[in-house]
Amino acid sequence: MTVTDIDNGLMLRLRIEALNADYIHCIDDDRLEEWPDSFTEDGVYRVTTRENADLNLPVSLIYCQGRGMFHDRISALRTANIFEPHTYCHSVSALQILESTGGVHRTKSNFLVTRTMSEGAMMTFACGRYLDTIVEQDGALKFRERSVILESRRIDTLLVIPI
Amino acid sequence: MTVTDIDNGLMLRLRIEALNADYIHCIDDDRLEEWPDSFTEDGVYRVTTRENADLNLPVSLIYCQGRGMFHDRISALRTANIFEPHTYCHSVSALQILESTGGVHRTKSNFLVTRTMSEGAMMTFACGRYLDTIVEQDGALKFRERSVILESRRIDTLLVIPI
Amino acid sequence: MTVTDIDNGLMLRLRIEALNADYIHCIDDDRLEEWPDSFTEDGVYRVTTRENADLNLPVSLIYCQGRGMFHDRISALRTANIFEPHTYCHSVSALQILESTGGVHRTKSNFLVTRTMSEGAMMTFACGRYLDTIVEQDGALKFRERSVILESRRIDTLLVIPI
Amino acid sequence: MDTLQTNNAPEFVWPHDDTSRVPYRVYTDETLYALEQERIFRGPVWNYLCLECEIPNNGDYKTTYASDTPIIVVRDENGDINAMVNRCAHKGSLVCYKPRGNISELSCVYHNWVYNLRGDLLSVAFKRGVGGKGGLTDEFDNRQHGLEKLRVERFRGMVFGTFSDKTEPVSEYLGEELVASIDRVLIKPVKVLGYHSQIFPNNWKLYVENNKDSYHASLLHVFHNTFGVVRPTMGGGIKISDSGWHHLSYTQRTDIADDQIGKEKVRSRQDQYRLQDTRMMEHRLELGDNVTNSIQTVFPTLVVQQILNCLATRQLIPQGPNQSELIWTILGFEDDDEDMLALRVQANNLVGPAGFISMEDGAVGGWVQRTAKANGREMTVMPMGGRTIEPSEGSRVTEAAVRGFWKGWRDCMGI
Amino acid sequence: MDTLQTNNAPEFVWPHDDTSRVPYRVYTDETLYALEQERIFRGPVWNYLCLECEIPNNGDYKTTYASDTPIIVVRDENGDINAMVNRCAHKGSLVCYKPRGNISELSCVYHNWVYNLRGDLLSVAFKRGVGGKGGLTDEFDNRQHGLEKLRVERFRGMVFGTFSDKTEPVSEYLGEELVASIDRVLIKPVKVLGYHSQIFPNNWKLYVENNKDSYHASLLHVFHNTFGVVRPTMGGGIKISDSGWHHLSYTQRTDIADDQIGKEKVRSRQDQYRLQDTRMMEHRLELGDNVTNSIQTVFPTLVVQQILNCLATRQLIPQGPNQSELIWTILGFEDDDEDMLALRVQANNLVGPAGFISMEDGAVGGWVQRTAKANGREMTVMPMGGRTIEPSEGSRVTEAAVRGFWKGWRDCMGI
Amino acid sequence: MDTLQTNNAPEFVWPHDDTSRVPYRVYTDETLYALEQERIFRGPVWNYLCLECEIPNNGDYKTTYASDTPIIVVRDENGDINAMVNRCAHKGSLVCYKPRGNISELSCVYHNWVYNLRGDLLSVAFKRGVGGKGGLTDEFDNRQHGLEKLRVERFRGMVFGTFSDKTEPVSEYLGEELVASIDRVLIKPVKVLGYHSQIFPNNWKLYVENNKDSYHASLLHVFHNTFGVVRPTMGGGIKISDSGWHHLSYTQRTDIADDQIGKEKVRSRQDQYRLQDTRMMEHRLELGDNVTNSIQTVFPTLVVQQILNCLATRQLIPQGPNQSELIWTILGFEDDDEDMLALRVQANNLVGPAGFISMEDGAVGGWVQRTAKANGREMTVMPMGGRTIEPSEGSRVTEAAVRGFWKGWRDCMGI
Ligand code: FES
Ligand code: FES
Ligand code: FES
Ligand SMILES: [Fe+3]
Ligand SMILES: [Fe+3]
Ligand SMILES: [Fe+3]
Repeated sequence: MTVTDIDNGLMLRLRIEALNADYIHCIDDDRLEEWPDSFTEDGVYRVTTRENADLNLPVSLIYCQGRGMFHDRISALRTANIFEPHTYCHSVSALQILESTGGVHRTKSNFLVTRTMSEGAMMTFACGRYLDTIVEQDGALKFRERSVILESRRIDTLLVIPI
Repeated sequence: MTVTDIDNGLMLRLRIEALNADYIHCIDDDRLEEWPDSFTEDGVYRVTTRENADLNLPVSLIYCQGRGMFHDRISALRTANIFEPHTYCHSVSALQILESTGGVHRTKSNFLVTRTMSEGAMMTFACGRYLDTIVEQDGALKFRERSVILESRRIDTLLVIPI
Repeated sequence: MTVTDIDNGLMLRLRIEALNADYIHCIDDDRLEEWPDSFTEDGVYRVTTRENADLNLPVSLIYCQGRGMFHDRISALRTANIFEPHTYCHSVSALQILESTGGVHRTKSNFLVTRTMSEGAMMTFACGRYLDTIVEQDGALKFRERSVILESRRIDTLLVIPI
Repeated sequence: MDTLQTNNAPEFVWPHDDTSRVPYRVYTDETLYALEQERIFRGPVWNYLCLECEIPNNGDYKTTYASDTPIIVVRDENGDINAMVNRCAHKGSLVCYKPRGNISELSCVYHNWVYNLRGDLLSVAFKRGVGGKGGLTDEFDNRQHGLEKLRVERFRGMVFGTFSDKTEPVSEYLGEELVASIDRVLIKPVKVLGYHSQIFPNNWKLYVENNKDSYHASLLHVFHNTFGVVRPTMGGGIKISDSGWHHLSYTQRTDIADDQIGKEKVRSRQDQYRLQDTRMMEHRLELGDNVTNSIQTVFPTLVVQQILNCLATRQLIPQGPNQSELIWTILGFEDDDEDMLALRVQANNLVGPAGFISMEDGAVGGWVQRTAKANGREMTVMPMGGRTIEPSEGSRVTEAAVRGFWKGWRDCMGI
Repeated sequence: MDTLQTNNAPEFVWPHDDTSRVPYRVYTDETLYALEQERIFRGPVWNYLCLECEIPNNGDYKTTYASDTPIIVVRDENGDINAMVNRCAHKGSLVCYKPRGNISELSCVYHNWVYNLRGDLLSVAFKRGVGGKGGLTDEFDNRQHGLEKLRVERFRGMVFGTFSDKTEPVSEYLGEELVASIDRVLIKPVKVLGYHSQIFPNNWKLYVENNKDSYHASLLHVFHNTFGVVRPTMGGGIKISDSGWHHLSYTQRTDIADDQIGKEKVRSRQDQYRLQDTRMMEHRLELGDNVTNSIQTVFPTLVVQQILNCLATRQLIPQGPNQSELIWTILGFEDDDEDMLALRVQANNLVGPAGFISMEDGAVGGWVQRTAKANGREMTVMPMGGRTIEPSEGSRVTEAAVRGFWKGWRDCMGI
Repeated sequence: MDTLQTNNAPEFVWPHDDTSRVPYRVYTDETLYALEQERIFRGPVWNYLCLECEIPNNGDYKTTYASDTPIIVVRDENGDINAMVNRCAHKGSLVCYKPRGNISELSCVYHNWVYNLRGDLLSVAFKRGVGGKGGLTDEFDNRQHGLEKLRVERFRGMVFGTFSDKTEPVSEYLGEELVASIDRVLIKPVKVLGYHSQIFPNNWKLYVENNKDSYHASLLHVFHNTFGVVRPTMGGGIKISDSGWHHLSYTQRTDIADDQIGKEKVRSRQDQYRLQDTRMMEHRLELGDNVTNSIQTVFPTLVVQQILNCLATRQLIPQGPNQSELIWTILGFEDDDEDMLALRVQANNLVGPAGFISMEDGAVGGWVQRTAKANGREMTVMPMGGRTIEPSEGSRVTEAAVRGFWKGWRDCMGI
């Protein structure tokens, strides 16, 4: 591996960290309508638990495949579903690039979501791993798949804002 | 945008992450007398809440403008104010470079502060965003302005150590 | 300091972040048998508290010196010790490179560990600093010493999985 | 007189002549909660424990709870399923501290007392002491020191346990209509497709009422009403067991014309609201009828659910007066093909903690709990469909099943 | 006999012949807390709810609390301000689950019952059922099922609510001196400049005592004493309403000579301590006098504050015996110019959760709560200024106002 | 009749004729916990406070707790060690809010009342008021307003405090055997090598029982049994003070042959299990005998520990019925050389929150607490070694010391 290869690998780290940052702030800033744009047209987003993953159980808490379903998650949140207003604050770290070939990058990172209710109550709402497949698209990076693996199977009250 | 531009942008990420790391450890290590040095002479530091920011309300929890007020915050903490000893442990992540022109960089990142009291009680004390204006000064980066936007309006007991 | 020096320093940041990511995921993924590989053969791992560190007290919660003791920590956890199953989710951030000479790097970063019990109870289990001495070894980075300084002296129930 | 009686009934008298009004105090009172442990969960009820298919092999076990009481369900060497309290008879350690596993005997780590898979004490470590010193005296009789056992019954692949000798067989307990309705849903051998858990910041009874509350479904849930899963104008109705304890509420695709209702504007009917991708609303009629939604509730804390092709059991675990945990076990049939599995994966976006339909039931419970603190003497009112506990054919606009739940609560609590 | 009476007075007798001693138990006892809900916050007191300027337009609402009771304050279509308990009359859901908004009616999401902005029940969803089945019986009378209403009074731009018919009008409740003193501070129309909240790990009464405790101000707070905001040697005094329930403590720039005090060394007087930037200590005399500090307390849980140019209301919300939340509403005058606004932004470094002065009041409450657990029978002592509840002109070195608070507490609690 | 009596004994009668059975209720009951505060920790017991070497210089202080009661231990200007409740006699603020320090007087930040290092009130701020107004009346007598004092005794470098006049001197309290055994461990002046704290999610008595439970050591802890620190076949035994309150359990390297035991298979004996690095199992015989393990328990909440070369005091702090904190103070001798220090650093991998041996005692307590909730009327059984409270030479396979603890508990509680 040449120095340049290393550099490129390291540069890729930075670009993926930037992608994660964009992803997270669009959620935490409540710009949810932009959330689908981090994914490819046919992208997959699922939220499941470590328990289900370990037991190879197929059903997720959230499963979106394709722009339509991403859009529907947000439109339902905006117009159909009832819940107490709250916001997320994401921490993300420990980015690991598992594989990177032909412009397809398989990566893993850890997240921690602190939820704040409108009256001010804060709690650690979720933590776990992002397992991602990221692809190059017109010079930008997009998620072809993001699997959110929650450490705990317990969800406090409900899950409506994507993680 | 050339590869070099990209690289420069990515290099800037790293320099800002280093700046954030220096900022945080000076607080978490209780080297608070060095805290003002992360700012320009006429720098601004304010701590407010997401609620106040959303409602465009001007009053902050902490407002420092210029070295004198930074110094006074620390001298009061050291000699005047009464509170139970405690320390912070910051997590910072999701750095986003919003704009970068002419050596002035507008950035955003997320923080999470865990507070530990001298007897050992730990809690998630605060989380939210850093909204920063960073400038080049003699080859180093300094905060011209750091706005701390707390997710929750609730402060447990009191806020005395800067975030 | 030339631009290249800067770049090299920044590149080092990225390599150390990658090292931290590998370290953390091997723990969080429960691949603990690989944990010793992040250290040099004669590496040192210790977990102590900020209180003990501030008072210069020598005894740690965990003290491993040399591969044998690293191995024993894991074999005991796997076969000897009794505890309720749980997992960690690490956040790591604020990497600071304190010194870097002759391929020996002294660094500091912050961590936050969220513990999840098998029934789903989550808590902030620990937070604090990593104080590391990292060396180059056949083109890779290894910990010659990792000192984990816990902010709180309080450990909930027990500490068995390394931090 | 039991000197350890912690649960002496509080000076609490039901404030109303029927169960159409409920005092808020029942949702927050510590003493009532302690009494519920004794008179409901350790009383004459069947507690849902797990599914047979979760412990398929001899030696397989799973831990669960009957509210505060930790329980082991285990399949013994004869293939029988036994349940016992997960508390060592010696000094009370959890015997099984892992959620599932396969074992040949139950051995407690604290002092190595060993039980068989029926809960009988097999051996006490060092019972003869050391060098003739210490150990047990002759008066000690293993037979008096087994794990506390539950009476177990299997029903349609589900495993139930009770602490009382008086509890009648499950099928009698449920009554004909519930049996028939559960048969309809669990028509074939099932397999587990996933688990979820939801922590409700509210008393368990608020969630149970929500399940029995056929009135709310089309009013709270936009997805129910707007996309025609449960609509007031759709056919169906509710049935209630003779005891009043259990109920089922079902909805059919057949529309019953009713202008007056068509006219009534409610938030939950948003005709202009559309999905871009309707795959998750797809419904394969797999149960031989056109029922879109069939909710079976079994007193005290079980729900057997069919919503379109979303099948599940929901086990509620009360955890103190102010919290409860809901365990969702998402089901499919053993013989599901790939397409059916894919359809269920899609459809399950509707249920669970993030379900477009079910998430809202998570929200309201906590809101009631918050107001319940305000003045425990005031009462809820349940006037829909009168004050009685009657089934209702063709309409779900009644609170009869909720009133039935409160009858069951009073029957058990003796209040 | 109310069978739901949860709040029967505990076997608690005031242990002293006056209120110069208080048993620590009052800060930790669950039963006393429940009784406070009933006899104080839902009793003959005025609860501060919000400011008129926070709901300027018809339809504007804001949610708040009277301790544990959630409340809606709303401006109706006539511009009148009404307050009601934020609990649906049906099954008790929160009616408003967002902190603020603008609405034309109050509609509950759970079953779509709808109320007008006065809290009267307008409609019940599906009240005629479906196809003649279900729905309400004729006995149901909307008028008996409105939201629980509070009696509301506006005073100097503040909105107060009470649950009792007996509470006298606000101005009588406050008494002449408090009215005059509040007039002085709220001299012009105000606007909100910011909100803060502080969670105290202590009983609400400890914070109220702190506010009434004119003795501590110059002893705990270095900024008060060192920079001459509140100094024992400065003029002023305290006034107490005839009821003893309310008080005001004020300080003037005029120094009253007093060698003896000049000599007394206290930690809080650090003459060598200097600020590098004194902008935040600047004081524009905007209220027509030279009063640097004027604290008005209204029983039970309101403070109206002037500290230099920092104006605020502080609303305390008891949240169980061991926690309370303080809501700071930072004020300016509608006609503030840019400079005045800038000055207030600077000055507010002195108050709020991070205020150089006020932060310390946050610290001490938790410390007392921790020691209160130790032995609930022991008592605090308040000997300063004797044992009576008398105003004191020229000196704030008295605990009379705190003793007055305890009189109010005993008046309400009947203890 | 004390009208503030919060702690009136609950209607609780010991359900058994001896202490070989304990009802689970004692681990969860709030009322019993409150009673323990009064009758045990503020009763006729010696509470361990700290070590003399932690406050070596005049003016050095350290804060600690006797369960819920915060305490200051301070060395005064004469070198005497005094202890007082860390609660200001005025309004109850913590007087010392930092864990350690050096002071010449105790001054409370809230209102600047000042006490000497014996706890006597020296001065009240502004006691003459201002300009003759306010301040104290003549009836106020400083001597009646000091800090609450504990009676202090030093023993072998440890500092103990009691609230009762009746508590006999420490050496009598302990009895000859405990004195001798503590002498053996604290044979020379010690120094602190480190502090740890462990939060147990369980009642304090479960951890105390664990310490007295000589039966579990070789059964729960693989490291004890497999590596021959504590093995049933090793010599030693247990001793119990005449009062039954205190005990010591010790193990010697000498093997006592016993085939029967050799044969008994237990999980904790894993002969195939090996360490790659055995440095931490090294044992320097520094106490003049071949004892590998000697655990001294002092009623109610102190352990003095020798495990190989790991010396420590363990102070347990009950924090409500469902939580307790264990403070480990890891010790060495003042005259330790470099090698000895290095050895202790290695050896301490065995103890503390992450100790290969001790971590497991952290796990089991929480498990019992969880099952204790299930049915408070049921009882643990302690049949090993009969039902009496007798020492046992040559065998640790007895629960006599645990039964002795319960005798002590009943003696104090009057139950
Ligand atoms: S507690 Fe189970 S063997 Fe002792
Ligand atoms: S609870 Fe409000 S309408 Fe039913
Ligand atoms: S509380 Fe200590 S001086 Fe007032
Ligand atoms: Fe529902
Ligand atoms: Fe104050
Ligand atoms: Fe042990």
